[in-house]
Amino acid sequence: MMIILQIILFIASAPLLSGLITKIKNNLRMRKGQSVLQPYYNLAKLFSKDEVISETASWIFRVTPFVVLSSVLVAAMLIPVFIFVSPAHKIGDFLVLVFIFALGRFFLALSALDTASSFGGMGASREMFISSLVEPALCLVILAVSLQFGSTDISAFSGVHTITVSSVVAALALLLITLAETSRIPVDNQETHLELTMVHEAMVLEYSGRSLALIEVASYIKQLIFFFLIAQIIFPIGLLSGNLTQIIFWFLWYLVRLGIIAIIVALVEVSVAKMRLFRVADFLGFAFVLGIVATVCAILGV
Amino acid sequence: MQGIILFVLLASTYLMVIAKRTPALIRSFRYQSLCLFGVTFILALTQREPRLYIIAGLLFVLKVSLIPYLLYRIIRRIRVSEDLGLFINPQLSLLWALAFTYLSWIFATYLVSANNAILIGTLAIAFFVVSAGMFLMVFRMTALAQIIGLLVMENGLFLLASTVSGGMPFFVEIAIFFDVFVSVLIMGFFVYRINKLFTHIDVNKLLRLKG
Amino acid sequence: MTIFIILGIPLLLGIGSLFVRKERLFGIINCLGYFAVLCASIILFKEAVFAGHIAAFFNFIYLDLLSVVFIVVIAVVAFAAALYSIAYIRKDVQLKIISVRKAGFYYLLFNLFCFSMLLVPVVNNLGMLWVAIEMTTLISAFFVGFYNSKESVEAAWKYIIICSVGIIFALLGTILFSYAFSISGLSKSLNWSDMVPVAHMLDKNILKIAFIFILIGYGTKAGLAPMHTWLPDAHSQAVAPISALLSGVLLKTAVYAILRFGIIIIKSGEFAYFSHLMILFGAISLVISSSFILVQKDLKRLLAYSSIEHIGIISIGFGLGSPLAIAGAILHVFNHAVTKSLMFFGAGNIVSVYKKHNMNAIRGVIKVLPFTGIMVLLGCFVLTGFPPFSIFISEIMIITAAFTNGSYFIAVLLLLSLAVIFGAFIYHFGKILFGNLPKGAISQKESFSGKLVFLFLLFLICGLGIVLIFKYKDLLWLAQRLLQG
Amino acid sequence: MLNFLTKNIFLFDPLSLFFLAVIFIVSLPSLIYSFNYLQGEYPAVKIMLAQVLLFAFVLSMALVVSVNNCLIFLIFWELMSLVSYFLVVFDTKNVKSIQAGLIYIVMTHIGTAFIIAAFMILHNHAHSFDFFAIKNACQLMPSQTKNIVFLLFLIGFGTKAGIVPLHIWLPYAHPQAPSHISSIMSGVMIKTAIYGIIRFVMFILGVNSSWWGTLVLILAIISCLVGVIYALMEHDIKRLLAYHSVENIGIILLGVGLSMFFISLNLSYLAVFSLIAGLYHLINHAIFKGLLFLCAGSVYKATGTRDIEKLGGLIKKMPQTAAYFLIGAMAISALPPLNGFVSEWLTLQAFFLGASNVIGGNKLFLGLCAAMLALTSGLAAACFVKAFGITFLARPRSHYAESAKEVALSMRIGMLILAILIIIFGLAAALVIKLLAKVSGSALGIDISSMSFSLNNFTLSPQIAKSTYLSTPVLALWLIVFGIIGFVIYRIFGRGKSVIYKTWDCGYYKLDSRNEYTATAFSKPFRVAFSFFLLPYRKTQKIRESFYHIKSFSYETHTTKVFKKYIYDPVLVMVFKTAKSMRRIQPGSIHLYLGYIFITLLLLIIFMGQF
Repeated sequence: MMIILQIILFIASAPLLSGLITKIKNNLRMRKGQSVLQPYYNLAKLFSKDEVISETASWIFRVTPFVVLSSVLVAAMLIPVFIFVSPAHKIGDFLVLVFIFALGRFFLALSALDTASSFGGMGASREMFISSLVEPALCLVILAVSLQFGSTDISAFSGVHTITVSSVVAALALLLITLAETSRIPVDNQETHLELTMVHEAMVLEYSGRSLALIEVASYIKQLIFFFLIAQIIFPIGLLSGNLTQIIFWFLWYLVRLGIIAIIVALVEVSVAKMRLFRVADFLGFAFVLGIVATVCAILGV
Repeated sequence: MQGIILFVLLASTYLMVIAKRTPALIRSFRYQSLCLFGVTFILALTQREPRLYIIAGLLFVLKVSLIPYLLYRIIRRIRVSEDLGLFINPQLSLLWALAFTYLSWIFATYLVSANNAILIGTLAIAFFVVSAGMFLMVFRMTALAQIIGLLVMENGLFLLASTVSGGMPFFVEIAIFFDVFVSVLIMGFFVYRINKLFTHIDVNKLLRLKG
Repeated sequence: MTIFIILGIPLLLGIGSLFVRKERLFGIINCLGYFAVLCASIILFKEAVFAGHIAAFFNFIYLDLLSVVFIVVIAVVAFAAALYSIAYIRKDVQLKIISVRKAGFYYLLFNLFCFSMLLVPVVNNLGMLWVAIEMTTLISAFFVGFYNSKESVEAAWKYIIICSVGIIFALLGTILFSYAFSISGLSKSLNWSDMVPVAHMLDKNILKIAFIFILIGYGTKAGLAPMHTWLPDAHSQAVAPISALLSGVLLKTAVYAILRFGIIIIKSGEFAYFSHLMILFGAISLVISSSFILVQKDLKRLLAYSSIEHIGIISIGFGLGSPLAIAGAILHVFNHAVTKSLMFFGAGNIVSVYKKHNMNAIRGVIKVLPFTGIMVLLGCFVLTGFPPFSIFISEIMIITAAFTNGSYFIAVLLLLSLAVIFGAFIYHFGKILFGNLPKGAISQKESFSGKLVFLFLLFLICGLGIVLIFKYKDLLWLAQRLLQG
Repeated sequence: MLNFLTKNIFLFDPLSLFFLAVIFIVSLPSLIYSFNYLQGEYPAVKIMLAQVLLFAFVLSMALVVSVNNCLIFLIFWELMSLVSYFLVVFDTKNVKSIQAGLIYIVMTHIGTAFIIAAFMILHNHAHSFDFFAIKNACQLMPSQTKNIVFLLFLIGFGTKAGIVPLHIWLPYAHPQAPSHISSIMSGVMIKTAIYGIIRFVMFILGVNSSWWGTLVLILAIISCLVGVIYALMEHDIKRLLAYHSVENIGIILLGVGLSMFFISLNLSYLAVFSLIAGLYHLINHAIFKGLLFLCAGSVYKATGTRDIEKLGGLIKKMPQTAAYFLIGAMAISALPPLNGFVSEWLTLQAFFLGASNVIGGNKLFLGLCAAMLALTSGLAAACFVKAFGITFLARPRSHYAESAKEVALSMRIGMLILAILIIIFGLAAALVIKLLAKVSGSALGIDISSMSFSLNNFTLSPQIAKSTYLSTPVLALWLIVFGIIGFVIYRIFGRGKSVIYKTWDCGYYKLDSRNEYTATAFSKPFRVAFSFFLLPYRKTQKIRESFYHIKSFSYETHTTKVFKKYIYDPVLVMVFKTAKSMRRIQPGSIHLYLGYIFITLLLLIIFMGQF
């Protein structure tokens, strides 16, 4: 029961996070900005719109939104948000999470190629490039974390109440990875449709209407999962089951943590420039090095 | 007596080494074979063995008369230059020959216990003749020179055989004679062919088959 | 008495060839004759295995296991060559490359050649051994110069001169052996059977020097590098069936001669000396031949260099001297003879179609001559020691023996050069067998007798490998006794 | 030495049986596939020949993994190489095939030379070629010898397996064989080399130093990365797959090497676990690589080209083949819940568990290996997005692809069987693991009765890990459930209707296949990122009409084959140079030849005392 609640809450709150970041970004830029709820409006609008499907597209194109969504939802199921141990934790661990995201990405890239548009190909190529470079760094982050907590199970993070150097560094690495994975500056830019710079947006360029809505939802949820994981590593507390007031308390604490990370991300986004694609390798190389540092710290026990 | 003959033999070998023209070479070969005949004949006289007489006779018939005759005939028939074609000039050849003589002597002393001076001398001469034959084959250009070189080597072997082990068994000796004769015939045959196909008998120019 | 049949048939056939004027008919008679020789040689082999050794004709003939093994090898290859000659000579006559008279001459020489080779392992007297080997040279020189072209005459000249020089050194060595025998105060004789029992009493110093001459002398004939220089010339220019005989058995008769003297050396207690020299020359042959094979352009020369390689392997095998190695080496003698014959016959067919030796001009053999092509492909793998064929077995025996002896360097050298040669062979034969046909080439019909000989040889190649697995102990037993006289 | 016939020459222990199973699992569908595949490609006689060779090939592989004598092993090993050589050069008209065959057989023969050397050294110690006799003798073997034997085996079998830098033959040979043979070669034959390593190094020799495992791990990681990076650059679909074999052999060897590593550290549970991971990936790779090669063969048969730049849009022409290829591509990219995912998860898990159980710097080493494995799997996914996307999706890029038709029945059946196996091996992981545990336990000689690797029949769970689970069936179930939920949402909440229209073309009036992204373009970021290794270079050629007017412009981009250019080519050049200079000793002069004899004689007499 809790798991369904968790997923529903997750889905429900995911667009909010995106809206929040946009809002913070706008405010930092001294603008008024759109409403925090704007993503919801967008989704509603998309659901009500007609959908255009490319004539060259095959069933891959049609099926991709569901695969992407379902993969993200399964991932969401694996992580314990409000409950101490996710009942679904026996399905898989942190590593599985990585592979599940890969599943969605694989299909998204295929669907991008499916439309015979050069934008799609470009997006797919860049996306696969970035994501393949993300993998080793992510792997090291997982290793650093699992060395501390003794398991790659995500639920095992809970209940550890100390913040170590290793986890801070790992969280930092994960933050960089998150920027890359959620197509944010300096790796990608969600707000532009300029063919030189766009990655994720180029991939989903041919999607419209409700398919696009599903894909958007999926990317919101993915973003939320990553933020949550950062929060979980850097503040490894707050996953206590208990009575209702406690749950509400922890829920608020959860929101606060996410908010902090959202602010950090927004700050990063407004303060750095978008990188050229080939410099992303250096950027992710930095994440990789941070991962090594985190691992070394974990080995040293600090 | 034997010593004198051996000395003449040595001298004739030196003559071969410095010879520049084919007839001179054949002539020296004839002298050499004659000396060999002398040595064998003396041996036959001292040992009174009929087989040695026969061998000496064969030596005379084949090496002194028949083979040189054949070689002369070839020269006449093919009508090419009588030059041997020297890779090394006579002076240098002589030096080589001296070196070979010395080496042969060392080799002979190594082989035989020191107290038998005559045996060592004969052995040294035999080895020298063999190496001189080899020298002719390596450093003279024409096909005829190579045939003669081979015959010279054979002569050296004959000397060696008759000194160290008193000659081979009789029928082997005969077979070897026969063999040498046949090989001269066959080689002569090929010399004709070479001359016919290439219009020369300088075997150093036979360079079609390489590597 | 079997031995007289073996020696007599070639002589009779030789005489017969002077009278029979139909080359095809005589070819068949010839072939039947050699089949008889083959059968007789196998009977002789059995006799010798039971009797240990056979002496006959006033001790002139002396046969032990070593000799009969070589007789069998000679008989097998001679039979194959005779079989192959039928079609080959007929074709040459039909194409007016040679006259019928010359075909008769061919058969005369063929028989004399076989006779002289068969004589080599038979005779007891070391001087006669020398005479027989020199005879083989003189007779086969005609085969080398058979087609009377510039190349062939050149090759014949080089062959006859180099081999004669070599063999003169061998005679020198023989004389020194007899000298060693005579100064030991024993009776004067050049009979091998008299020498071996007293080998340990002979002057070791003289024996050693004598063996150097023997090794250089007969080594020249056997094709051991660096005295091998005549070999590729002669083999590439000879008539195809004779190339097989030259490569397959002529070289082996010289190896046989070396072994005869080698046994005396071993008996005199100088095994290490014998072993080192044999291995040294084997190794040099391997290295030199492998590099020549790598960059060779002429098909028959390629095969000739491969013969040098295999002689090197055989020599290493005998040099190692353990029963396993000797078994391997003796097996290798047989295997190489059979396989190389097959390859030379194949090459003969190829050359007679393409009229060229140059491998750059030969392409797509497997289309033009499907049967020959497949046989050559198989033969190529056999020759380079690919399992499960026979040469692999003999090579692996020698390599095992090398490892067991602790001669790691030799073993590694063997493995390395075998790998190089393998690569080179596949490279060359891959190109000539497959690939696009040159313009105008069409599929050719192959004669029945021509096919038969390939099948016969292939049967021996494959069959022997299998038989040996069962008869392995017997082989080792044989090998142990082989070098005992 | 040859006296083995008196005894039973077969050995059917779990390891052998496992490999036999792998062989037949892939060979059978390939055989079915071959019926229609060969039809029309070759004349009837050649088809017969092909089937005979196929039979001989499978038989020789089966014998390789089931004999108990080194010598017989060697014979069948070479027989296998020989038959596969014939299959590689099967297309005798094609010069490429001949070249590929040459490279293949030479490399494999060199490898065999190393194996022979290793066997001989073992024989020296054991005085027997029997596996068990050698195993017993190995216990007393000095460790120096063991190290040498190990290296010999590693090079020998590594050549066959195609580990970098000995992989050079693999991308040439595998694509040239008929596709069903490629699938067996890539799927099974190179696995016999893994069998060799497990059997001879781990089972017989016994791991005695930790650097063995480290060395294997490093080589495996290099193989993974090199294989996948080259695959990314490749446009020939079969060659691309061949490079992926290099990569996947690397992954398999990661499991094997890890197992060696743990044995030397006495971590027996982890050793068994890693070997399970390796073996699991082995069988998985056999299945999905077999499938992918069959699909590639179908594509080739239908279109007549293997260049993916000329393909495209095949998903509409050949829907079934496309679906099978997709399944294979997903499996090889380690996407859940298919089999490749399971084994890669196991391998990663083995690294992680290892990292938490070893001490000090080894932790970091294992971690870095794991990270490289992750990078590999990311790159593999990218590569298969390229392979599938460019080949099957979008518009046809040439007439080759336009006229394609779905392939015949037996080919589809062959592919279907393997596709189903992929799913089965993905979902039934827990059951498979139980079997593999027995295999790896017996191969390592470790008692596994007290070890458990799975929670129940659905859930994998390494015993020594703290609550680490993987349940592919449940995962698959939830994926489907959420997919359906997504679909329901799509249907219920979405009000709009779907319109089929042209792809957005930025106002450009006619978008055609020339506007599509190409495979070269797709791999460009990778080419740039890995340029330090790939050393790309461009060839541009302008054909001018006049100085001002360029008529046509051609542009090619290539990558440098580093290993070929800097290792193999120089060695070959050197060998040939030496051989050529050696050839000068025989210039045809008879005088020189006579001189050789004389000099040899003199030298021998002078140095007589040395012998």
